[in-house]
Amino acid sequence: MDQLVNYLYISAILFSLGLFGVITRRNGIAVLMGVELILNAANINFVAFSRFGGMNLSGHVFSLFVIVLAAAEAAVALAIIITIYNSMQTVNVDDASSMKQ
Amino acid sequence: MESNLLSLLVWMPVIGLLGIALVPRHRTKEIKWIAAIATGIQLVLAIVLWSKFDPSNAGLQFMERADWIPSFNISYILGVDGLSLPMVILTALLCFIGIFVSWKIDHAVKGYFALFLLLDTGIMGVFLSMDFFLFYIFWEVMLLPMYFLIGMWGGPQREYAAIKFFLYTLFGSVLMLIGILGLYFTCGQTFDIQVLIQNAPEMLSGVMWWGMSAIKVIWVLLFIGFAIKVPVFPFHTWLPLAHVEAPTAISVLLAGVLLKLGVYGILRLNYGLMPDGVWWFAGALAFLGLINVVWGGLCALAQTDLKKLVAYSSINHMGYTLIGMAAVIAAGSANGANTTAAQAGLAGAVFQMFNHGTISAMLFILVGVIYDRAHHREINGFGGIASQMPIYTGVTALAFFAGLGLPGFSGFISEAMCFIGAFPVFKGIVIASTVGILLNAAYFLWAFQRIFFGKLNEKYTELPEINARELFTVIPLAIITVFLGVYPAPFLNLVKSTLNLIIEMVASGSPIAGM
Amino acid sequence: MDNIYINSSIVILFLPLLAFIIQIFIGKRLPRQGDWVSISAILITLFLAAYMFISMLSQYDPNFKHESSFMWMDLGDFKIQLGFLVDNITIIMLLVVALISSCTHIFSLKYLEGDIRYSRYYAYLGLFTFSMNGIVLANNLVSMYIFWELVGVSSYLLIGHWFEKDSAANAAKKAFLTNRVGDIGFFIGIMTIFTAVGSFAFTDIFEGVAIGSIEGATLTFAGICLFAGAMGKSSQFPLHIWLPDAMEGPTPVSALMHAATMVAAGVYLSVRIFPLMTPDALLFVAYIGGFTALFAAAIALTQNDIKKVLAYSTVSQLGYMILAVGTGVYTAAFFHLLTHAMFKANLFFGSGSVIHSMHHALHKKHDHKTDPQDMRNMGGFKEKMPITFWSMTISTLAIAGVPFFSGFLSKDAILGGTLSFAQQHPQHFLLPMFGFGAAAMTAFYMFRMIFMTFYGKPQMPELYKDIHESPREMTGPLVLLGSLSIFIFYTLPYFNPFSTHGWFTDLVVAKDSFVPGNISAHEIAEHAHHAHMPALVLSLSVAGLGILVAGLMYLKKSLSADAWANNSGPLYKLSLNKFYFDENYDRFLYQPLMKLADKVAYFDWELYDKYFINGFGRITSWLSDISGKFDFDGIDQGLVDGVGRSAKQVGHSLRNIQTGRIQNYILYVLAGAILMIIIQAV
Amino acid sequence: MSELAFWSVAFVTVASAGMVVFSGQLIYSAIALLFTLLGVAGLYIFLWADFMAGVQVMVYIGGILVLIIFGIMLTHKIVSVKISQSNVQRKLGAVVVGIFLIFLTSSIGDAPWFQMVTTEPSETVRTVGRLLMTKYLLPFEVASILLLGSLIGAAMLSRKEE
Amino acid sequence: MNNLQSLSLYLPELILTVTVLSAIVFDLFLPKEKSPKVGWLVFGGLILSGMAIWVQKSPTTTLFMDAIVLDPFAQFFKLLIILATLFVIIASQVNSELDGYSQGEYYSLLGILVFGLFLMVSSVDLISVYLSLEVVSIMSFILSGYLKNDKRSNESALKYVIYGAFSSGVMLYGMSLIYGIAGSTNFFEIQNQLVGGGGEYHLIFVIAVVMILVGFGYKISMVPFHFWTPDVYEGAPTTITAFLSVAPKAGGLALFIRFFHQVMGDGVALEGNGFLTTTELPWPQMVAVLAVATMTLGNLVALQQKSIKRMLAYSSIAHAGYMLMALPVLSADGIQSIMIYLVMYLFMNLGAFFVVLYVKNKTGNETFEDYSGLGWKMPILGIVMTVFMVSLTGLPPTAGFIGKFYIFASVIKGGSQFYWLAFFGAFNSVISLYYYFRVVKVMYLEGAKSDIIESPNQPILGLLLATSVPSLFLGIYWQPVIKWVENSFHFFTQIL
Repeated sequence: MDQLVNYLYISAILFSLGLFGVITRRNGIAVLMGVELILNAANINFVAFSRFGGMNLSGHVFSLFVIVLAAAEAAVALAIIITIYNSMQTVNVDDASSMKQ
Repeated sequence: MESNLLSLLVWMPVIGLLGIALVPRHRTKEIKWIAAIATGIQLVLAIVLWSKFDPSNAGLQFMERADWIPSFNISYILGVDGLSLPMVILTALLCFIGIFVSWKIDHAVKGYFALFLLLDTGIMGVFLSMDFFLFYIFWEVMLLPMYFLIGMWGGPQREYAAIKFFLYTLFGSVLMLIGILGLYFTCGQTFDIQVLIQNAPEMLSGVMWWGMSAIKVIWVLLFIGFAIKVPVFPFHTWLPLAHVEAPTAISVLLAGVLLKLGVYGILRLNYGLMPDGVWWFAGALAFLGLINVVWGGLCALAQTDLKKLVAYSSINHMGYTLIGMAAVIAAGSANGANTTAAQAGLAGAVFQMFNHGTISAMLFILVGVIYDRAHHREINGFGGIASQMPIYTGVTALAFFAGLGLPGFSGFISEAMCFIGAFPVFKGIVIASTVGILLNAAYFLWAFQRIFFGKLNEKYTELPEINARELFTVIPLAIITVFLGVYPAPFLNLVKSTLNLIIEMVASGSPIAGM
Repeated sequence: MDNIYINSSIVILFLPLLAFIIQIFIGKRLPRQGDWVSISAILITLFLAAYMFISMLSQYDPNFKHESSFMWMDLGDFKIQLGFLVDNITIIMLLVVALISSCTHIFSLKYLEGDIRYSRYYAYLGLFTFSMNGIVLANNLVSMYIFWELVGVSSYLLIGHWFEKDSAANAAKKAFLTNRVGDIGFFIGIMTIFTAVGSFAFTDIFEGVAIGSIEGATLTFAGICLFAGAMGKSSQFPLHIWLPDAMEGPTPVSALMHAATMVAAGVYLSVRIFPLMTPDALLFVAYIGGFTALFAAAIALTQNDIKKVLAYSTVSQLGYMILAVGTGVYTAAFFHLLTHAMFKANLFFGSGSVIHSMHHALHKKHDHKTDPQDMRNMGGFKEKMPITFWSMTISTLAIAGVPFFSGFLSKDAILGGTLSFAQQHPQHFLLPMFGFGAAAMTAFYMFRMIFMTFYGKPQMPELYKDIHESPREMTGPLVLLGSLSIFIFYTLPYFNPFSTHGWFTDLVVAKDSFVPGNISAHEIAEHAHHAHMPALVLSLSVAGLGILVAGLMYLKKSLSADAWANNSGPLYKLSLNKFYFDENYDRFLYQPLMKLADKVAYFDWELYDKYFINGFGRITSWLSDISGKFDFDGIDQGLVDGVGRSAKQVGHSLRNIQTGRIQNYILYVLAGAILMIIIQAV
Repeated sequence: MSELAFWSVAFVTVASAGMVVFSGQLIYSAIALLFTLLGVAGLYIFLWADFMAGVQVMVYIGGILVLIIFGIMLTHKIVSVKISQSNVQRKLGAVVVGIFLIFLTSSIGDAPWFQMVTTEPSETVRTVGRLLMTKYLLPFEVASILLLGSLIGAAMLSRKEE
Repeated sequence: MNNLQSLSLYLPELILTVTVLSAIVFDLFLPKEKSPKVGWLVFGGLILSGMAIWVQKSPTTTLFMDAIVLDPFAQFFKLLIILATLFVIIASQVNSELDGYSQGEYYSLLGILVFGLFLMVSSVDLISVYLSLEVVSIMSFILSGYLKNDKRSNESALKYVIYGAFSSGVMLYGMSLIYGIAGSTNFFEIQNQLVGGGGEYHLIFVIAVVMILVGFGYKISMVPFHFWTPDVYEGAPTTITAFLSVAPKAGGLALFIRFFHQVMGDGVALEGNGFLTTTELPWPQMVAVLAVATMTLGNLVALQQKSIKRMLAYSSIAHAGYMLMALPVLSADGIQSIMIYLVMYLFMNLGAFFVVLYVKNKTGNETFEDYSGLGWKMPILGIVMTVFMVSLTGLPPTAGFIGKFYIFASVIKGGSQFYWLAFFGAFNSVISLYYYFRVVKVMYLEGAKSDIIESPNQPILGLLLATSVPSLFLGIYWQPVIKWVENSFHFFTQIL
């Protein structure tokens, strides 16, 4: 609990799980959840480093911005997923592969 | 006028091009005449230049200099010396003739002549620019018109031939660009060829790149760029294709002038900047020359397409030039300071360049003449043409004999000089390449026999004789060939002081120590 | 240049050229197709040559010599001066050329009458005369080489005069190419000498040889190389193959070039370069010449084509001359050149006359199948064509080496020289044997020819009545040259028919070789003098033998030629088929060369260009293999066209990574990142 | 005690994150994400970041998660809670991600982190607020512009074009 | 500088912000069919902003308490971005793909995107970096999906958003690690910390840098982070594709240059002198390899394309590779050559896309077949496209050659250990010839020749001239560009 590395391990696991989600989930919204995991992992890092780096709060501010931007990004991503759903009746990202090579 | 003579020479075709741009595309007659006038004026300018040229001066004359991009030391420098003057005259002449050879072009006339003139400017610029950057620009400017001229007005495989030519040449020129930049940064950050000639031998010596002498690296980079144009043996396969597919006038320019650019570049830049490199490379040069001679000769012997035969004969002929160029090292003290041989070889090489220009131009024009009539070039598809077209036969015989190096034609003198010059240093190679003399005769005579001798082919009893326009394009070249074959001194006097300067520089060099 | 000899030579040289130029450009439009232009030009040269000859005789100076040069090119150190050399040899040669050429011009008036390229023909004759005179007048190797090749070209053009016939076109090409083989040697020799001496002029070269600038093996090499040129032009073994084929040309041309002058150029060259030949080189020359003499004579024994007999005879006689040069008696060689020019030209004109008449007779019968040159179709022409018969007989006597005729004198000198050489060097006993053997055969085949043509029963009686003596334009030269085969013209001011001593021997005196250590001219003459008597006796007897056998076989028919032919078995066949030289050259040189050319061209175009330049084939499949195994098709398809294609191939496999599935991309990104981390970490 | 609390929070965070990724039901994933986010907020508290924990709960759970659930519902005809969800390239993904995890975990332990010992501040809101108004004023304003843009964009995309 | 003082130096951005806000408001009052007018408002705003940049006395300072910097280098990129945007706005006015959509948002979002790019080129703080990247990314997502009724546009937006979110997430994680090592988000402080001991070689540092590269590389389409590029470029509206291929790439490169020279190096190169990396990480070699991979892959795959638009997408990847080539040399010349290249690239690449746009307007397609005989049908278009292709290949006398020339020059000046880079660049130019000239070939050597000549309409003609004339002219006389770049070569930097 007072060890930096504990937090870092947790964040590393979260990050890896997030990556895995992004890579493997077919549903666009699930992919988005994976992205949220990645962002949370980074946030844990920021806050943890801030705590063990002399409590300079730029880490906190950074993660604050990340949360805000995550919200914006999620909104836009969902809007895009919804347009895809409207036009293709699916939210599976691997169905959207008409453009390739 | 005196001071801007060279600029005028270079830009005259562009002025013509602008003129053509203003003419509506269906007024083909006017377009052709504008092109003819522009190249005609260029020819006159070239002759004026010749008359004012001082042959006893080995250095550059009629220099023009203007700042261009001062921050990179790029300038607009033009100059002419004994090495470039004959090429300038040849270019002007062949471009002028080329317009008339192209008189029958019937589609996209405007584009054709515009590109033709652009090509003309490119070639002229390469010969006259004395700034390496400018040189490179002109060098590349030639590519695009050539691509279109082959690709749009060429034979059945034209697209392939055009892109192949383009890729090949670009490959060489990008290497050259790297070499140029290498020189720029190692030799005092300048593109001025005169300054580089002063600086390079000293500043390059001892510089090592990846354990190799910088001279060798730059030499090879530049050489490959030029060798592709010559073309030297392993880089030659674009040539038969491009020559065969190109329209006649373009083949004439390709063989007549473009191939010379390579040799000119090697002499001006490789030799001028890296005299030590000459020592290192001369043996290889002579050997490549031998391969060119024999390989080109054998390939020509096997051809059944007349134009391809002539194309391979170019490879064969350029081999003599390489051998002659290699002779320069005879002048070094290690080879007994035999300046006699060096002079013979180098002058022979330059003379051979010029002669191949006139002779191969003649050959291509003549191939074009028969192609226009019979619509094929299959050597075995003719027979007995001699009795149907006696004048054409006579002219062709003259061109063929000139091509096979018969005394009395200029080609003989230059070939002989190349051999004589190289003999003291490269005995074995020279003796081996004299086989080329035989192959030369064999393929030309055999082709001549198959086309002109024997019973007249039934199909060709109606073949019209060569007409006045076509004769007009050939006769000047024939006269030059014969005149210089009988009395080469006017040409040699023009070039000798410059060439002797090159020999002096090379003679003062020494083989590169170490790798 | 106010020297009368030089000035005359200039006129002699360029007048025929002028005629050539006029003829080639406007000849057809002139009256009589301009033959008078050529004839007047050649007659003027004849006149000038005669004038020079007479003034030479009047000076009677063996050291008579005029030389003049001008700078042809000057590059500083590399200079070439061209120039004229007029000495006794030159003047004699000029006269020979002018005389035979004039005869040819006149003879051709009728022989070529009505030919479609009549003016062309005269033009080429002019070109030839010009080039031949150029060789004769050259004082340096460069101009000699230049004219040497020009002679080759005029020969090419004249042999190919009737180019509609494939055989003529082939023969022309063959002549030129075979000559070029020799010329390459000539050229290498020139280069070798120039490299050592730094000059092309004979005088400078001899000086260089004398002071040792070039010596030993190099000099031998140079000498043999120069001689290779002579071998080509003089049709020496193994480059003899072109001369018999060259008979495809009009017969007057054969007389002029392929009997009297052009082929003699090789001998002339050998004579000129004799002073720089080392003993080794000379030995080579001697063997080539001797062998050729015998070998060609052996072929001539069995030929049935009248011109072929003469052609091989020419080869054989040239071999004689070369043999003489090789054994050191080069003045004898030149002497034989002179006499041979007269009688051999005459023989050709004679044969021309016969052929002309046969041709006309056949033409009347509309017979285009029978060969007008085949001696088996002739016989008994003696009565019909007396002038031809007599002039040819005189020449035959001369060539056979019968006393009172010119050939006897020159042949005797050669055989004497050869014999003396063998006496000095017994290990070279073969050389005189070549000589005498050839002499015997010469006598035989020449008389065989005379007997078959002019004696006996007509073989084609239906033709016989149409055989006529030729017109005056043709008989004139016959009479003239026939008379010049009589010894008196060569021994003046003396009258001994058994001694060569005369104006010629007085004026053309052998000079010492410049090669240090070579035997002196005086010694050679001394030895030859001693060998004179035995040689004379021997040569007379072998000539007599030859004539006798010929007479028995073809005149009396007491010896059956067929039986002998059968008895000699393969030898006869070999001789008849010219020792299969053409066939073997074709099989072992020409065909392999063409195959090689085809192979090279195939390689260049189909393999090198397609697969290496275009393909970078293996590299391609290798690259696509590496580039991620994404595309196995690329490897299967294997070699494709183009750096372009091969790049495309790689591109194709790379392209397949672009699946369009976003999650694949992300996976790749991560994999790439891992790769980068690993690379950085290692 | 707090040690136990820490580890249980950590466990909940990681386990629910696993469920987010592995669950076959989309709704379950969303609910698991709720626990993950809560867990992270808990970790923030252990890290003396009370303000951040609050923001996490409010924005993430109150905003983003709701947004996601809305998204799920808008893109699926909801007849039951079972919205099946399948995965692709699991094996390859596991390998790649596993390597990444190994890299991270093997290097985290001995990395030269910037560390400094301090005492726990009573609260962070004030400091963060001051930072936002001074040092990070520009990012703050930029974020507002970004939000504005996203708003317009998202609205534009979702709007039915008539 | 404190926040209030900074405002006066922040005028260009303020103008931009006001423009965007008024554009949003203006759009509310416009009927849909008049909505393109918003474009002209943004156009005007951009010009004003550009003028504001132009007249700014270029002080070299930080603004807003070290959040960003203001230096001529940033101004150069801002002007470049404005120029590209102006072109794109005009092109968008005639882009028939946008017909039927309300276009107010299109221009407003474009304005915000430009604002984000402004921030990107002047960021010296990880927070600003992240924010600016996100602004640019999110706006790009929306814009590439702007054609809601076009499946390909939808798809490209989806791919873009997932890819972008993922990339920025990974980058963010990398930034968090850097923050952990350095204890700060400010470039200069990170640099100090790295020199002070944090820069010694450690795996975590490698991982952090690679993760950050994922984000940066995604922005400039560097291999292996380029995968989104072709798909998004193909699906997005052509004008947006043109914009994406130039402006964000320029911004990304500026960021790249600043980050690597200021954070990973001693910053001396930014003063125009020699250079050292401050870490033991051999990142220059890494970037060199990636540059080669980028141009090679871009070129090789471009060879295969059937769609010209997609071919241009790959070609833009290749061009990123050329530019990256000059980065590892670590010299002022290297940076300057990238700047020069960007100027040249802007004209030729935008021009090529405008031709694609015009042909698509005419024929509705963008494959090679659609271009056959084009040179005869529309001579002006043919000639102009040829100029662009020649320029993109890098042949004299065109701007593209000059760009390449300076890149090669800086590489070669860097010393013989970089020659291999130059060789790769050179060979790649040769390969690129093949596909660029396929366009030329198709236009001139194939297809039926037509006697009917079409001339493009005025705005397109103007655009084509405005891009093709510089593409040609700058190949002949480019001294002004050099001067501009040299004058712009001042950084706010701290040298160790």
